Amino acid sequence: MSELTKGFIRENPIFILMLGLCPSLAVSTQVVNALGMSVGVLFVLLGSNIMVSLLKNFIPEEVHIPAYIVIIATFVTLVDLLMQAYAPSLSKSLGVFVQLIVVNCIILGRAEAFASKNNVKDSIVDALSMGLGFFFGLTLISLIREVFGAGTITLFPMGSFDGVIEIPGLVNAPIRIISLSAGALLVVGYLKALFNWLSERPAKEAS
Amino acid sequence: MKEKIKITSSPQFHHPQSTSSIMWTVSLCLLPAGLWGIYMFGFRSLLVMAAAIIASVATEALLGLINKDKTVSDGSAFLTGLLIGFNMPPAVPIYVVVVASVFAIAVVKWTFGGLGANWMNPALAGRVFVFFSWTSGMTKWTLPHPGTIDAVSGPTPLGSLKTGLASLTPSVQGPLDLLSAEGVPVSYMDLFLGRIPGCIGEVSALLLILGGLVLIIRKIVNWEIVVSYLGSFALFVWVFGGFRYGTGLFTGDVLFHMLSGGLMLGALFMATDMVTSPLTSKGMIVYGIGCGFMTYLLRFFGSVPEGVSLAIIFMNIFVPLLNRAFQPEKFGMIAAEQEAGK
Amino acid sequence: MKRLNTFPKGGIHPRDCKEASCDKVIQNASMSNTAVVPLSQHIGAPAECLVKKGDIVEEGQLLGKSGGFVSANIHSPVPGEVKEIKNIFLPNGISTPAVVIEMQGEFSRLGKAVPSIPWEGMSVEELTAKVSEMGIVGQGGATFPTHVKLAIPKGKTCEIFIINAVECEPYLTSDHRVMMEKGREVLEGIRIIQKILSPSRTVIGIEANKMDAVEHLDTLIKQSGLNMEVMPLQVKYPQGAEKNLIKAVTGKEVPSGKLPLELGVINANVGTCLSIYEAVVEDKPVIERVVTVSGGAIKNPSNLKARIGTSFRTLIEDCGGFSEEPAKIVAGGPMMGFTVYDLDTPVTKGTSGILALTDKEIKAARQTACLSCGRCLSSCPMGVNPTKIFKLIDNNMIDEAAEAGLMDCVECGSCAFMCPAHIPLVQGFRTGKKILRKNAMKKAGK
Amino acid sequence: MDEILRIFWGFLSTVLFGGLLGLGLAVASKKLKVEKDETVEALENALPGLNCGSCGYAGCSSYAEAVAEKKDDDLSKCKPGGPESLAAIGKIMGIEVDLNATRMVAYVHCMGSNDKTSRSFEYEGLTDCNAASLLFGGSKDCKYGCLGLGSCINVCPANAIEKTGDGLVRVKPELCISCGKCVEICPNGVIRMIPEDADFIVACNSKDKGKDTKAKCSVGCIGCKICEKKFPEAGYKVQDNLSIIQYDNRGPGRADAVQKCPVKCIIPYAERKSNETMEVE
Amino acid sequence: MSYLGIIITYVFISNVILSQFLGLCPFIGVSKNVESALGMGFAVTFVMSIASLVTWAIYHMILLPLGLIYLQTIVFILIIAALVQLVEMVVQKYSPILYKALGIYLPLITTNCAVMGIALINVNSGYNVIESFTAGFSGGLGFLLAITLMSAVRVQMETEKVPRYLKDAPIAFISGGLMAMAFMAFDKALLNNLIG
Amino acid sequence: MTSTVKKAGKLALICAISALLLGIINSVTEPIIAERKKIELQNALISLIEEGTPGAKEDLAEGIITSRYPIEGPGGWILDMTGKGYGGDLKILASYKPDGTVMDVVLMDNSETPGLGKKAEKSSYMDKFRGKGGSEPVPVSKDMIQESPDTITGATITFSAVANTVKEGSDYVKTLGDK
Repeated sequence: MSELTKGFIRENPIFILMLGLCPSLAVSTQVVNALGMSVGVLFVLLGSNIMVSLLKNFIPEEVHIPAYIVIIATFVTLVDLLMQAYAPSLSKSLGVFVQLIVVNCIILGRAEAFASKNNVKDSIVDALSMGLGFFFGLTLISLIREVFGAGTITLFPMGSFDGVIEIPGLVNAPIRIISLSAGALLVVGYLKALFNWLSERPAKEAS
Repeated sequence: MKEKIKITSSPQFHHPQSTSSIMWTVSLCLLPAGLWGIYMFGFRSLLVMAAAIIASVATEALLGLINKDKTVSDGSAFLTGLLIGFNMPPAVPIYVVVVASVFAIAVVKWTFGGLGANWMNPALAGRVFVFFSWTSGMTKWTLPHPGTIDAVSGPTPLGSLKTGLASLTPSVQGPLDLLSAEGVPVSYMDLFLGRIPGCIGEVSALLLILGGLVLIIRKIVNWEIVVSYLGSFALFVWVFGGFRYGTGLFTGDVLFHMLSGGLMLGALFMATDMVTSPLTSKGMIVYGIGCGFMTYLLRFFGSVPEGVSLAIIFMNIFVPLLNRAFQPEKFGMIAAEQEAGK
Repeated sequence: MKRLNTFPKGGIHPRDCKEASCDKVIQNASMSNTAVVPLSQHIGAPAECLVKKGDIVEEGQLLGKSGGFVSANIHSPVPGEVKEIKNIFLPNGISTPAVVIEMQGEFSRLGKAVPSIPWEGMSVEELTAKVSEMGIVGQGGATFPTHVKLAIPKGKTCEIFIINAVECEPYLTSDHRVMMEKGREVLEGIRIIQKILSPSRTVIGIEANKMDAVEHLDTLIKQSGLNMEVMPLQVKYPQGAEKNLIKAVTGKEVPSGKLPLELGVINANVGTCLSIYEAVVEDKPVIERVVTVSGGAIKNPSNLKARIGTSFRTLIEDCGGFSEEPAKIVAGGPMMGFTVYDLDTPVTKGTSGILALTDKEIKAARQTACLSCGRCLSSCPMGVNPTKIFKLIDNNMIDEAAEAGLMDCVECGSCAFMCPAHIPLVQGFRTGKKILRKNAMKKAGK
Repeated sequence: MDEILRIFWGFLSTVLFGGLLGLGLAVASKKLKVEKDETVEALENALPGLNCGSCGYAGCSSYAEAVAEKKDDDLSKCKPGGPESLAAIGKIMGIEVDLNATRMVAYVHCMGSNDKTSRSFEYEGLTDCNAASLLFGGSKDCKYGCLGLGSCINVCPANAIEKTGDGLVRVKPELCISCGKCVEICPNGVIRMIPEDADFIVACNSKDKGKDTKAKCSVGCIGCKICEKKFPEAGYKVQDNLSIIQYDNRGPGRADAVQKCPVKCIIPYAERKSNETMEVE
Repeated sequence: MSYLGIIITYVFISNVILSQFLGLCPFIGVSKNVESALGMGFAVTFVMSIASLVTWAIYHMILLPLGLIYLQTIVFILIIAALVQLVEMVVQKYSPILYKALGIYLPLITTNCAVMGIALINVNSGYNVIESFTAGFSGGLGFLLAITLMSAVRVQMETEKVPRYLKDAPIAFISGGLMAMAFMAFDKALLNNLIG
Repeated sequence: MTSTVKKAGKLALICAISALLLGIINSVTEPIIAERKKIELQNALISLIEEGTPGAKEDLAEGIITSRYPIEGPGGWILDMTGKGYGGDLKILASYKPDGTVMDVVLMDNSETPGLGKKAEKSSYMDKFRGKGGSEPVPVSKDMIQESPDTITGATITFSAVANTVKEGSDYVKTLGDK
């Protein structure tokens, strides 16, 4: 169980391991994008972790990085094509960042650091844990950025609900800079500090 | 004899200036310009200034409490608040002022460890933060109305200039001419004395220059920065400032640009902030020229009418690098190198 | 008018506060009943103690013998009985053994006329031996043994001999008075050194706030047709620092990390010249010196000729005691001097002044964070970056601090004087140097 | 048909890219190979990676290098890593190591808090013991005790030292990583390492004569030798007017000496460790 | 767009780090001292310029004519990986000091989103070969500028009393945020006014 | 040497499998994507006009205008245009009355800053253009639509890019005259 939850705080890929930052910041202007991105990353992470773990004895040492990259890129392209076909609006709003999942350090990092050394079962658990951690981190960032920076929370439109929750008071005069690049970096900085504190606390309590 | 006598390391006596005396002197030198602004723009501007100062000082006190460092009395938070108040339009919503102050003190200053540790000017960063967040609130200008209560909105000279330039007619010879054509005529004297719309503290060039001179004489403000900033800006304006009016090289209206907007406030009081300006004279001069160039660039080509605050915080980024590049020349170093070279 | 020479980089202009004592003629100080004579009154190894408890010593008797290459002899300032040998703290914070002598018996020299010894016939070796024997050290404050300084290593020559009569420390007037009252003796001392060093040029550097001394010495030199010149200098602290004085006088910079001899320059303090005269001509060891007692809390600021080992208390009482409660008692000048808490602290060869400063004079303020104002940089006469070095030391990055020029610092205090944040920069540099030395020793031990 | 052709082209070009890349890399890695010692890598993994420098090297990797190249045969230099690292290093290097060595922790050998020691002046300046000790050895009259300004706190990589609020500092033994940095920085040498399972401590560092110590501090060891003489087998030894406990010699009477000490400067370690609650400044 | 326009755009207006968030990992990781920041900046500039050229050629000469755009991601990343490996080996062989300083971050250029990002942006913007190269080169310059400025700030912060939990990475992000705010001075309007 | 070839071969094999897999997936998704795009375009075209039906596509290469669709019935044109936005190209569809008056505008593919430029996707954003272009000029700067310049960066650029594109389309339609 702890293996599965480690990604939330203790080994949160975004805030503690500092991996996969670029897409987290770029697509975190709206919650819906963060959700879509997380699903994509989770899928690729699962797929590549499984494949790398399966093929770990087949892939020669000298070419392991390109081999992993090819595997990851395959899954990314898969996600990209599927998204374009079946979730066009999400694909549109994520834009080029779907393709950039390929260079998301989380995936290569986990392939290299975990999947290449562990069996399939553990790799799946690791992928799930990291993927969920990424989901958690990204949603947190996007929630803060959208609420303060735009005064809204954008989710999927369902039925009569157009997918946008407006925060009274903020929607008319949001702190717009939070939704811009400067705000993203500031938000991540403070969240990182918060997570530093959170991750150090249990260690202190234990002693 | 005292029961317990003081034992300290040398030197045993000290120059009379201290951190807090510097902060309060600067605040005092700013005061006339601030009072002028309040006189020009009425009670509301007093409210804005008070909000900025109270929010800054309260944030500083709170963070000082958390960090076990009692720094309110050194006056730096008061000065930051005062400068934020100076940089606000009279009709700005109060929440904007408060956010600017809290951002300045909490994010720009205390995140890095409080007084002296920040690398960006807190007051200006606070202003830019709210400017990009609530641009419409930050561009609500009021016409001067000394002695009356009714505040009428009206554009700043630089703002009118920016919109005017978009639909420029060839007959216009310079900024003053253009402003007359736009229906908002000003004279150099208006600019010099501060009878124009603008931020509360920036309008009176005269009082700012007087305050700045006192600080330069007391060596609280480095003349290197002031001279290189104003000098390079004037040079750029003079040489290239006429282009947009089609009058060619060396025809820019230096006087208009020197007196308008926040240039005097910026060059005398903000770019010269000790904490965020370079340490050595050479560094200061490069920094000043950078500020001058950026101000020119943003005023003449940028999407905002005024460029002083952005120019200064942009150059703030370069200060750590400038401090590395322009180290003081060590005594005997050249001689030692010659020796080694022999 | 011709612009006076000075060093170009850095430097400060503190209030000089000399008016209280600059016209006071040197008086003989009282002697306390017991003299406390520290065995380390100089830079370098402490002297080896030659006496033990209960010994009877004479005035001028050798108490401590030079304990190494860089060391100096210590003589008894008074006749009497050795009461004990105890460890005391000197104002510079160093703990050293000291001989406590209870005064008794006859003074062999005091009040007696001494015949002058003709020195012109003596050889350079004899003269140097005399300087060494009489325990002469640099009296400007650094207390570097003079005989070591005068021993020029092979292959080097002394081109220029500079007499440091700058007295750039505020309050202090002892050198000024010595020049005014003992001008002839000083010049004679200089001639002795000229003989030892045979320099091609001899310059006496005096700051322009002592124009009377400039004129006085100039007249004396012209009268006797001596081969030396007096050079008035701009008033600027720390002109008395060796390297800065050389820069001011010759316009040349001593290479970083090198000694002045690299440029063929040797310098000595005015007081040292007087001591050399006394040692050679009057056969007198360093047992007394001129001390300025001044400061806002002293009733009658004066210049006193005091025996080594006399307590500060005695001298202050000679000046009428305190007029108000002092905030600090300082040994030396206010820029580089040390505070003391014990008025029984003895006068040593390096004690140029005793200051009792009031709260109003010291202008203490709460220390705040560094504002990066750059005043320390612009005031530093050595052209280093004090704020950077201090911050590095403060963060235990001693090696980086050394790289940034920590060892170039002369601890003149200009930076800390100017610092509006009242950061004790010099204390930081001393601490850094201490740790650096400790680390170096540890490394060498390995 | 077109579709299949396109898939074929894609297939072919990717295979070509991949093949060429793989070939290039395989060749290049052979030609440009820089030998990286596997032992070094393994050692680096065995070390905690704090880069604290307590081993005397610039960082964990340089210590690993030194060990791997057999330039340094002391495998126990990494204090923070403790027995775990030692075991791992030993395994890699194929050397048997004694894992039962007790962990050493730092201890501040001074109880001279502000109310127990005399001072003769007011120190003003840097909050740093080394700086203060340059001025008459600090404001406490005892020149051997803890100055309490916390130079050790600043150098401690484990945040294991805190001020007690009454002019002393204290090491939290559970956080101490035995790096010895505090021992090194302390100007008075009042911090010394003791075994974690120490029973008693002479909590004083004063080498002054008994009379002088008594005048300066009410809890200072006066070097009276009662502990040494009355309990000769208990492992107390007085040197330079200071009683030192020998921890590898825990003879009978060890605890009795505590009662006999006239100034009560011998204290049980456990008491000091857990029961003492101090107000943190 | 003119070449000058492209340079200004990618160095200042759409700075890869400060406005597009590409290449943040090395930006945070290798900016602890100025020397390695410069090394990393130059390495990225070099790889980025070359990668822009090569990916342009592959895209326009192979992928587009053969209708293989769906293989874009996989092919681009392969090329970038190969280039980076090559640079890494060369640096390791010929400048061990630089290699030691850049440490594990050199291989990270592979996953430096900036390189891949610029390659994709080039293709999406329909740049010609020289424009692509210019964009790649100035994107690298923008990275170099940002990381150098950041490293100087971080070195300065090392001796300041930054609150404990904000040390290192958080302070780097927050500094980056403030820099991004100052870089907002540059925008498309400024570019349009400047070069028409 | 053989081992080197073998290693390279293994990588090539992985590449091969990937390429094959992607090729197959692509052949499945491509028609779906194409179909979706077609429907989307058709929907967009229909949404742009109040009456009549969009006619057949005519490809053009006149500056930024890539293709045009005649409106059958009341007349007028729908133009498919590409503008330069903040984050890249902006694909814009706009319908015009024969006199150049804008009927409606939609933004198709774009990569604008979400939350700012992205707002341009909302239909209310395009209200400012409706009915302009004939007798009234198309607003090209924010000042002309009597609104304070709320944001300086992304949104302004997107706005002026859209505005300029729409204006150019209007001018183009005017040159076509009554057809």
